[in-house]
Amino acid sequence: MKQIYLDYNATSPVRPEVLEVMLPFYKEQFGNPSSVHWAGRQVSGALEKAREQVAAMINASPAEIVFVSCGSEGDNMAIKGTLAALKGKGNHIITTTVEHPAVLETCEALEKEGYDVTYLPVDKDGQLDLADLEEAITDKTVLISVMWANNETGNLYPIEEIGKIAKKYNIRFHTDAVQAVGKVSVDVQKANVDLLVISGHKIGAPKGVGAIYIRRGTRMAPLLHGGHQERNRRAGTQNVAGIAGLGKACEMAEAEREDYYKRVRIMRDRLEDGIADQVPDIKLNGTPDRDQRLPNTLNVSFAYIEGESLLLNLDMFGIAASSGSACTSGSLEPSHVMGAMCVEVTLAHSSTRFSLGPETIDEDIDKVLEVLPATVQRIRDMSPLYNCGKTTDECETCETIRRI
Amino acid sequence: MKQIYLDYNATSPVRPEVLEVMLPFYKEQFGNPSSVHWAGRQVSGALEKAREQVAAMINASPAEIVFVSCGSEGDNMAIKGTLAALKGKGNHIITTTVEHPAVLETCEALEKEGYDVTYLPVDKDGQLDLADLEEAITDKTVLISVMWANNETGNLYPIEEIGKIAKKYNIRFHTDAVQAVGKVSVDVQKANVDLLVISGHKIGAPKGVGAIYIRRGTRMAPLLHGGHQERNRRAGTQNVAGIAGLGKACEMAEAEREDYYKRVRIMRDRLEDGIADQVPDIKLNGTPDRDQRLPNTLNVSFAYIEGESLLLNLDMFGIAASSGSACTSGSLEPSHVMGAMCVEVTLAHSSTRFSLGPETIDEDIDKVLEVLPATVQRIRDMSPLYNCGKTTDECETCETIRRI
Amino acid sequence: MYTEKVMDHFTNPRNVGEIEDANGVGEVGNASCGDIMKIFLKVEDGVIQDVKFKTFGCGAAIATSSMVTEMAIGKTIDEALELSNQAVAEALDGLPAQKMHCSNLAADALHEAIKNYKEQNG
Amino acid sequence: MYTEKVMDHFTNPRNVGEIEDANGVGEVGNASCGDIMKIFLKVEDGVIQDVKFKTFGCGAAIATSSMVTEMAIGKTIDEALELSNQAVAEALDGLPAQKMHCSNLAADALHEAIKNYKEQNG
Ligand SMILES: Cc1ncc(COP(=O)(O)O)c(C=O)c1O
Ligand SMILES: Cc1ncc(COP(=O)(O)O)c(C=O)c1O
Repeated sequence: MKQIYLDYNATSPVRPEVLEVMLPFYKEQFGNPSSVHWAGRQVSGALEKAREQVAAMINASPAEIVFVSCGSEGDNMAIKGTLAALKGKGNHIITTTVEHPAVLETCEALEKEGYDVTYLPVDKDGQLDLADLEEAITDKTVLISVMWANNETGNLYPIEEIGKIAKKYNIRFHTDAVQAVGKVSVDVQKANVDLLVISGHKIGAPKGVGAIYIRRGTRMAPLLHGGHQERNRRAGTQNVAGIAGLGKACEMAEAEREDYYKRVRIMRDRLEDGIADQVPDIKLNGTPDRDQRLPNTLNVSFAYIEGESLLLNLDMFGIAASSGSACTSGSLEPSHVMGAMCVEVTLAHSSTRFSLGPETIDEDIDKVLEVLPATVQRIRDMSPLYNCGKTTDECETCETIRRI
Repeated sequence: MKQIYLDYNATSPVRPEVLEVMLPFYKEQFGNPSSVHWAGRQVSGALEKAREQVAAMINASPAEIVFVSCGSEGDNMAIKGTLAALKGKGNHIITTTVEHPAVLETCEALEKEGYDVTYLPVDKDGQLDLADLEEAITDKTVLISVMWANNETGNLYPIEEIGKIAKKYNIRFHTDAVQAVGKVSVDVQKANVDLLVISGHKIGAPKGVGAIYIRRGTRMAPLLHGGHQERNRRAGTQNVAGIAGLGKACEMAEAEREDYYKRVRIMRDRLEDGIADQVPDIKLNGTPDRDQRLPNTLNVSFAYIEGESLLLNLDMFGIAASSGSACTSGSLEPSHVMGAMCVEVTLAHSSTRFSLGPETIDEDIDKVLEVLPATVQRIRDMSPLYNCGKTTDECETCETIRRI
Repeated sequence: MYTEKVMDHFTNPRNVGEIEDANGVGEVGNASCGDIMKIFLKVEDGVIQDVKFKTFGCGAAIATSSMVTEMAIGKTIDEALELSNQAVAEALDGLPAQKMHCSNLAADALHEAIKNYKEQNG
Repeated sequence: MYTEKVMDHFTNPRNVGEIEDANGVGEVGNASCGDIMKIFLKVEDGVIQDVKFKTFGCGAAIATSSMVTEMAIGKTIDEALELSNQAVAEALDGLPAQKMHCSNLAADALHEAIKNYKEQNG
């Protein structure tokens, strides 16, 4: 059976060109980049090359790039490193209710330590009101953290405008760009970003490597203390192969970005339209304005059915997607992003994300559109909620699924 | 020219069997282990297999193993995670003056936050006096952190006895076993260790992966907040390929350990004896009792010459070693380990470490013994300290090179 | 994650549907947990002659629902009252730990249906 | 890390040794930094006829020592006093940043030797 992978926002395959760049560092070129001898010299250049490649993708300087082990580490470092470095200045963070757990749970942990956090709400389409942001700013605010693109809905946030506000109030600005890079243009200068985080495995590099952009002159406490690697900003022997792969992946992603956007968007739009045409009782999660969404992401709730059972049924056809259902999140509650958008709780459990990637082809979309309607119907026929007279409207309070 | 790598304590090549285990996860098996579909299921088993392999090496249960990105992260997590979790209990840590920077700098950072740290001294051979340890314990002591084996000298520390003391006073015990595993027997039960850290790239796995053993029931705050990976103990999509490689490397290291010990020790002893025979004015750094040292490590100071220039000269013969000289440490001061042992400052600058590994062969040792005496003499002839009437004795105060 | 038996019952669930003239109906679950199970019974002379289910929920919820209907058919209502959620999970060769709490409620739904039957048929 | 010129001077250092009848000797450096440089001069009629060095230090220390001897030979002592550490580093096509502080002292050692010559020879 042909496998159809539509879960690129979860992770992506390593691109063959990336693996090729990595392999020598698992073989002859195994040295520690801190070593002065031949084995060290063989690899230290690879780090600097990768630094240039990553920097080029986001319009930064190589010296502003620090390699880390994943997007989560980058987000933790951005937030904790800022608060520790700016201890005297203030204790207030502004973020949103739709951030990735790497940001949200970090903020929650900091609340327990006595920091103040404002979680900006979103509307039912998942969008922010920047007036809320300006209102939330106090003279104790030291950090604004807003993701560039949401991993579940694909919603894009107005990073340039937020950058302007941050600049106006002279507040440091962090953005989690893990889902944005390679899909839309990301420019740290234009957006006036101080800290930006990316993760390799979302863009064709391997799992276990990421990077944080730290604007020159930004005072940060390290998250990992120890060796003098990464100019004392991140201890630990560098993951040379992974870093070289990340560099190559960034170079490729940036070179192909515009073409990729066009190609993947056509397929995503066709999937979105096809589902709307063929499956009744669905709800789009995220903004209906497709220009304000990542080109590869579609999040839909299929009323009356639970997400995991839909996923497993699609899986039987070789189709890999993901869900905001509690059953796939490792927690007992459905996605906090659905909760933040006030999606009614059973609809939240039925939310299903299709995320396309560079290897997606037209036939994959055909297959989903062929299989999905009957599959949804089959599960609906099993559901006590279907055709029982009750409706699944948007809830009033959303309390059950709001994490904050 | 044949390359002779004698810097295994810095890093080791990935073993071919390990790379073979890793490669599928860069190709077809690229899924996110948290995903419920085929792509996730393909890889989640690999994590659990690796957890078993790592656990078996140190006599732990798989559920007690958490994968991290490097030894430094493990050490940071062990120490910070303990202090955050035991905040109510106390604020005092006991460690040693010869720990790796991942422990020392973490402790120093915690001192700035108001924690108390005792750094136990070592004698001129680098050994601890356990009476000092017992004396240092107060009712505020929440953590003892002592490395299993020192990376610069190879000295082994009396972990079982320290474990007994920790148990007697009911204090949590962390050990950095990065240099110990695969070389000597490491058993968390026998040694009564609560937290133990290993790093992949020291034992034939790739850079960018490590593990921490957390004894069942040990309360820990996470260092990386976010996703529910690793049972909520370490956020971030797992480095599946690296983890699978780490598992394989642990399995191989443990299976080969006793044979390896014998084989490498014979070569190391021959190198040690050969240098002592052929090069005058040297000083062994570390304990002269070879049973109390790692079997693969030899640290020698060649009086009157500076370490980096010796390294570069050896490098011209293809020989890779490392040095405690300031010039190779990225700081302006020579090794803190030499400082802690009261090694006179110019001798500290001349300290040179040869660390052997599984791929080392007799001919490598022959070559070093052939090349080294003349090379040392050549550099000595250039040195203003050589034959100038002054002696390089051990210093009295050691202040210049003690970091603590 | 799931055993073969779970996947079998999930893929080919037994006894899906409603019983038009059911004389016992039970529903358990909670939308916010993402699991709702409804069981329909046809009881004659104290013996369960027919059982059907409808379930909103994950793979485990559907498999346990299917399994409980198979286990209940032909049993007396007193025997059926002794069926536990644990027994259903065991009959499926086990469930993932995180599924035991929310998704393993099929026996409860069955018991609710029997209670409903008893209430109706005094 | 090091340029080709640095490696050349490090591998084949020029003018290593002592001058028996030197009329100017200078030493700079600090053992705790790991760099000590000693320069021996033979000055005749205000012109540096011969220079030799001995250095304890890293690759950069040895290369700068070697380079400064090459640059000084044949110069008048006044010209030699204008040689800066920076000029020595540049003549080597640059040094790594972390080496500029401790290991780039060869011109200072030369100046010390000239000072010593002037003191001795009024
Ligand atoms: C004793 C010891 N601890 C910790 C580390 C840090 O390991 P890593 O480089 O994987 O962070 C090392 C290696 O550099 C080490 O030798
Ligand atoms: C928006 C966003 N931020 C952060 C992360 C965390 O990245 P990683 O899994 O590399 O830690 C992810 C991916 O899971 C993400 O989608």
